[in-house]
Amino acid sequence: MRGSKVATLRDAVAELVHDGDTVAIEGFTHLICFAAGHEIIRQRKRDLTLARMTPDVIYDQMIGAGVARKLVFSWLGNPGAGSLHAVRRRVEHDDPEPLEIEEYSHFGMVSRYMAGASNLPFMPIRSYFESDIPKVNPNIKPIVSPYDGAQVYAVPPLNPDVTVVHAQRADASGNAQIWGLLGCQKEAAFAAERVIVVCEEIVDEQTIRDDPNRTAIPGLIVDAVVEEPFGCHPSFAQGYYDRDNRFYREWEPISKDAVALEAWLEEWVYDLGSHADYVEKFGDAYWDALRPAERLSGRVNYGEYG
Amino acid sequence: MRGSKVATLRDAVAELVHDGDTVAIEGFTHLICFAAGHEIIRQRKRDLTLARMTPDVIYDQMIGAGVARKLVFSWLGNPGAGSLHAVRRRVEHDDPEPLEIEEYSHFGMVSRYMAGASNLPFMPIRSYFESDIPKVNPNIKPIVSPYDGAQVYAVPPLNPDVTVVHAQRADASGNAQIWGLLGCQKEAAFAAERVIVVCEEIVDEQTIRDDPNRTAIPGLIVDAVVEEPFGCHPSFAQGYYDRDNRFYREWEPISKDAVALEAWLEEWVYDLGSHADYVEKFGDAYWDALRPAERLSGRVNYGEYG
Amino acid sequence: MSATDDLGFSRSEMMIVASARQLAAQRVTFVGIGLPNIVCNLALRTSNPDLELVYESGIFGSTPKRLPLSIGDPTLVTGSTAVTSMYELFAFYLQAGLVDVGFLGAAQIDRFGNINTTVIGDYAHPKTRLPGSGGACEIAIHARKVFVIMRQGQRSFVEKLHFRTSPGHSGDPGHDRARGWTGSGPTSVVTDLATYVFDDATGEMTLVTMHPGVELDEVRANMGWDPRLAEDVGRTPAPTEEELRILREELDPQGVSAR
Amino acid sequence: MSATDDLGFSRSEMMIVASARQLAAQRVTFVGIGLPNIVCNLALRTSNPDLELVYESGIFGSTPKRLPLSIGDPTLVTGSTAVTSMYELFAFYLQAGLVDVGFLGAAQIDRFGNINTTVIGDYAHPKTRLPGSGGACEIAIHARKVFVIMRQGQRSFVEKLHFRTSPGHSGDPGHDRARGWTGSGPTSVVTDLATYVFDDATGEMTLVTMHPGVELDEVRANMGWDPRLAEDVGRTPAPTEEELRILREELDPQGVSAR
Repeated sequence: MRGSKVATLRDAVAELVHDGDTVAIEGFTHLICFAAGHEIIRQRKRDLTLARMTPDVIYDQMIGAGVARKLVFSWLGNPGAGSLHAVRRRVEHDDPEPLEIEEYSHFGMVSRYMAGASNLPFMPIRSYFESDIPKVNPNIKPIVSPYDGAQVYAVPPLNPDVTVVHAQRADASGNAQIWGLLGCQKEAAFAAERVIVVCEEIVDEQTIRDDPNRTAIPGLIVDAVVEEPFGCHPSFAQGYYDRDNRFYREWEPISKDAVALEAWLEEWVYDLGSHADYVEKFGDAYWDALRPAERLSGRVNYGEYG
Repeated sequence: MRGSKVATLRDAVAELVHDGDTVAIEGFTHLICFAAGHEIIRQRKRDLTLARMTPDVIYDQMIGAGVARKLVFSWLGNPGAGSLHAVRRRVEHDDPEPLEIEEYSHFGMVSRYMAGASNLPFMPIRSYFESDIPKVNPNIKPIVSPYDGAQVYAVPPLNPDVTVVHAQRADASGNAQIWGLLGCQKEAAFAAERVIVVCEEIVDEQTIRDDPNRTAIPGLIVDAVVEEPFGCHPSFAQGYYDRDNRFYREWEPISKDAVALEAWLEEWVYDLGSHADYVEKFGDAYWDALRPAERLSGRVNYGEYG
Repeated sequence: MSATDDLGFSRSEMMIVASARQLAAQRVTFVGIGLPNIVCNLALRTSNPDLELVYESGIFGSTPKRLPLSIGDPTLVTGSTAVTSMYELFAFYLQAGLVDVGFLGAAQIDRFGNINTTVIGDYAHPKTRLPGSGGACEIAIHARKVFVIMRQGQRSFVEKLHFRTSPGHSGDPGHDRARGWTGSGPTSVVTDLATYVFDDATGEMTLVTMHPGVELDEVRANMGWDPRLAEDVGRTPAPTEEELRILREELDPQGVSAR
Repeated sequence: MSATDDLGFSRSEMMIVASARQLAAQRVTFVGIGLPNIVCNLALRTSNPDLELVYESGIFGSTPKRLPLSIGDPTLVTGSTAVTSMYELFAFYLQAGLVDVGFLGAAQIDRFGNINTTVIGDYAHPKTRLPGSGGACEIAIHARKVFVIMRQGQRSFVEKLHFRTSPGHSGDPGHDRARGWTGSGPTSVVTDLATYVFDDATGEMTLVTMHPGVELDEVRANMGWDPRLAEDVGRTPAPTEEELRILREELDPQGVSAR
């Protein structure tokens, strides 16, 4: 594990993401790795099962591009901006082809990752009572407490073949540090067979060791580490760049129009060789406008012992 | 919640710890709040059920002082130094009186706190297979997965009446920040009916806000905040003072001898009015010797937005 | 936007203001996406400065410098008092009963406050695929009080839901009490026309006040059943100048909410 | 300490050295309290510099400046690569099968590697109350390999345990495979007299090597059953000067381990 796992996104996706895999690119509004989604589109992966609590624009793009046969999720929308029309075309009109869906609540999805990360056969959850959700998802099963006899529900473990986690920084062996919104990144990573860590910056090991409590993902479970600045755009990386709300709003009309969506994919994914090209295409001024002023955390004293 | 919850340890224990309560003073070797244990002894609380993964010297002192009728635990010893003889006298010889015990493994105890914190009727756990532990603890029950039919075990929620958490720092409304070993402090606090946060330093709210990801316990669940420097001794507070290994070793002969133990309690607890007296009695030189050199963490940029 | 109509405020503004006032006596509020986000930030500046907002993204003690478009906005994180993982948010806070008020919106609601945010039409072949539950099903079950905020009409206030995403009252209060949930189910509904509470004896939605300029026939014309009426149906107090100023100038300069 | 006997090293030192050598080919090791702590730190400095230590207190990538007396020593935290909560340690790492080697000590062990660390005598009225499981029961079930390190004698190597804290082999390998645990059960036992492995066909503890100066009659005299013998029982290679120097000077200057 002491060896370097640094790779290009192209190589990491080519080697670790296979047609037919279950793939989770997680991140609750924060740290959604669009760069990995675009690379998966660019490499024309197929028949993927995509898992995310909130599919967001990233999965609208991927599903619009035809990489997926199934979607596992808990909230389907473009937060504050609209809907995910590429996904809806497939669900509502089988256009251009059907999309299988498996639907939970937020807590159900997070609990599935928890069970997966913990190697538990199920997680109990107090939800779904008198809801129709279990009627359309037989994977949500009633279970009775051996103590008070109360009936709760169980959800099964979710173990992606590959989880992509975006972090602000990581070292070459994959120790990744995250601050700001935590989502279910850690649980999704531990639940996965293979883990790709994409980060804004690859830092030296000492930077990680200077604050071990900040480490969310240990190199132990990481297969590849990729440095991809602005890799979350239009999502954000706390302290590095803002959420591009305009992009999210502008996605609404593009998403509504299959032709416009295909044109967007051509221009911003297929015609580009890498995320670096995408960053260059927007131009420095664009990124400068998204960069926040500095607001540093405090420091804490770990102490030098012995 | 915006109001101050700052209190003296005497008042916090007097108001929040009642005879017969289930009390958890948690902390895995790190941040064990001996000051709270001593105050409970000093106030001669009785018939407590004490819960801790590792009872440690703190519960040997409390049980030796007669505050408890029952112990819930997973590892009974004086780490690296010996045994907990006051506890053993009661378990092995009912001397001076019987002590009821309820025993789990480490994972079982942590899972009980998790269930308690999560308001779940039980937590599933892959443990206890072919072990005699469930035979002597009927609260550990087999449960079958509704998916693969695998039999695992369930443990019930543990919801202390009071949990005492020691933190390096907290603000007046109880937002507490911890670094170094995390143990199951957070789970034990969320599982409790009432929470006492004891800290090395009460800091202004801005210090907390400068690093929200560092906050382990939100003021929302905290009833009292107490500033008690060196409140963990002979346990330690990362960055503030070292573990007093000599004290742990010297406890072995004291613990073995009921008379010596009573004399120790007289001198170090009953004859003192507060933990401040205890700190003064050791003297500055003693604490200086335990204080580590400074080793500061790095800073991270949260960014100034909007 | 219709903020220029003769009343001097739009019905959406009335809806937001009326909802914000209901937070006056509340403490810990779970903030989801959209309107509740604006409502809670208005309440913080008017009816309840001590309101504790728990964002569904896992943020506590936030003092946002701008009105966040999404609940995951970075401005909510910087300077907040705590950030938590999604598992802990849903397990330690919501499921554990620490949330006093949860907000729900709905595409469809029935007279007992059951809510559909999943599909219009058949689930397998929906006419309209909606977002689904998100955290709504958990909020409905665990938040001690549930405030519903939504526009009302024949298509949204329905006799029969196409899908029950989040449970409300059953119509049998005895059954409801026996469920033993942390939450007591839907407490109030605020729409662009009126405000409602749920009757203790029957669990049925009950008209309490109508907004300025709204009469009973319009309310009736915009729901799929004949509404139960409070003994004396009152009038929702119009938004104050201050409420409108804060809403328009500080919280929603684009007038998104006022449409 | 008996490090001054004619062999130039004590049997405890031999036990620690022999155990450390077994870590040569291993990767992720779960470090508990006591001897394993010394064994793993010796292995890091001799047989396996790339060994990854996961401390039972929840610390990763630790590079301690001094030998920690307890696994919760602050010197292990400062400069480590990660710290985790106890729940995540046991759920995400151990239960999830990320740990290659776990160490167990024992007050009693039987011929199939079942272990007692709970009581001597009757559970309800024990002659000696021992620490109990701690993480041992989970280590026994989930660590891919389990290395046992303990002194042997008539009271510790017994035909029948007084209490089974941590499960070993059942004596029926078919049953053991069917259990479907992450771990494959006890792999080796290293004592102050000898080293053992567990026979694949029977799951029974099998004598592999005897330490310098130890003969078979002494081994037999210090266990409660007649031991199964490997085809050719060998001799444990004596500690090297370097192994002893590191152990005595760097890891255990007080000679705690050598008693």
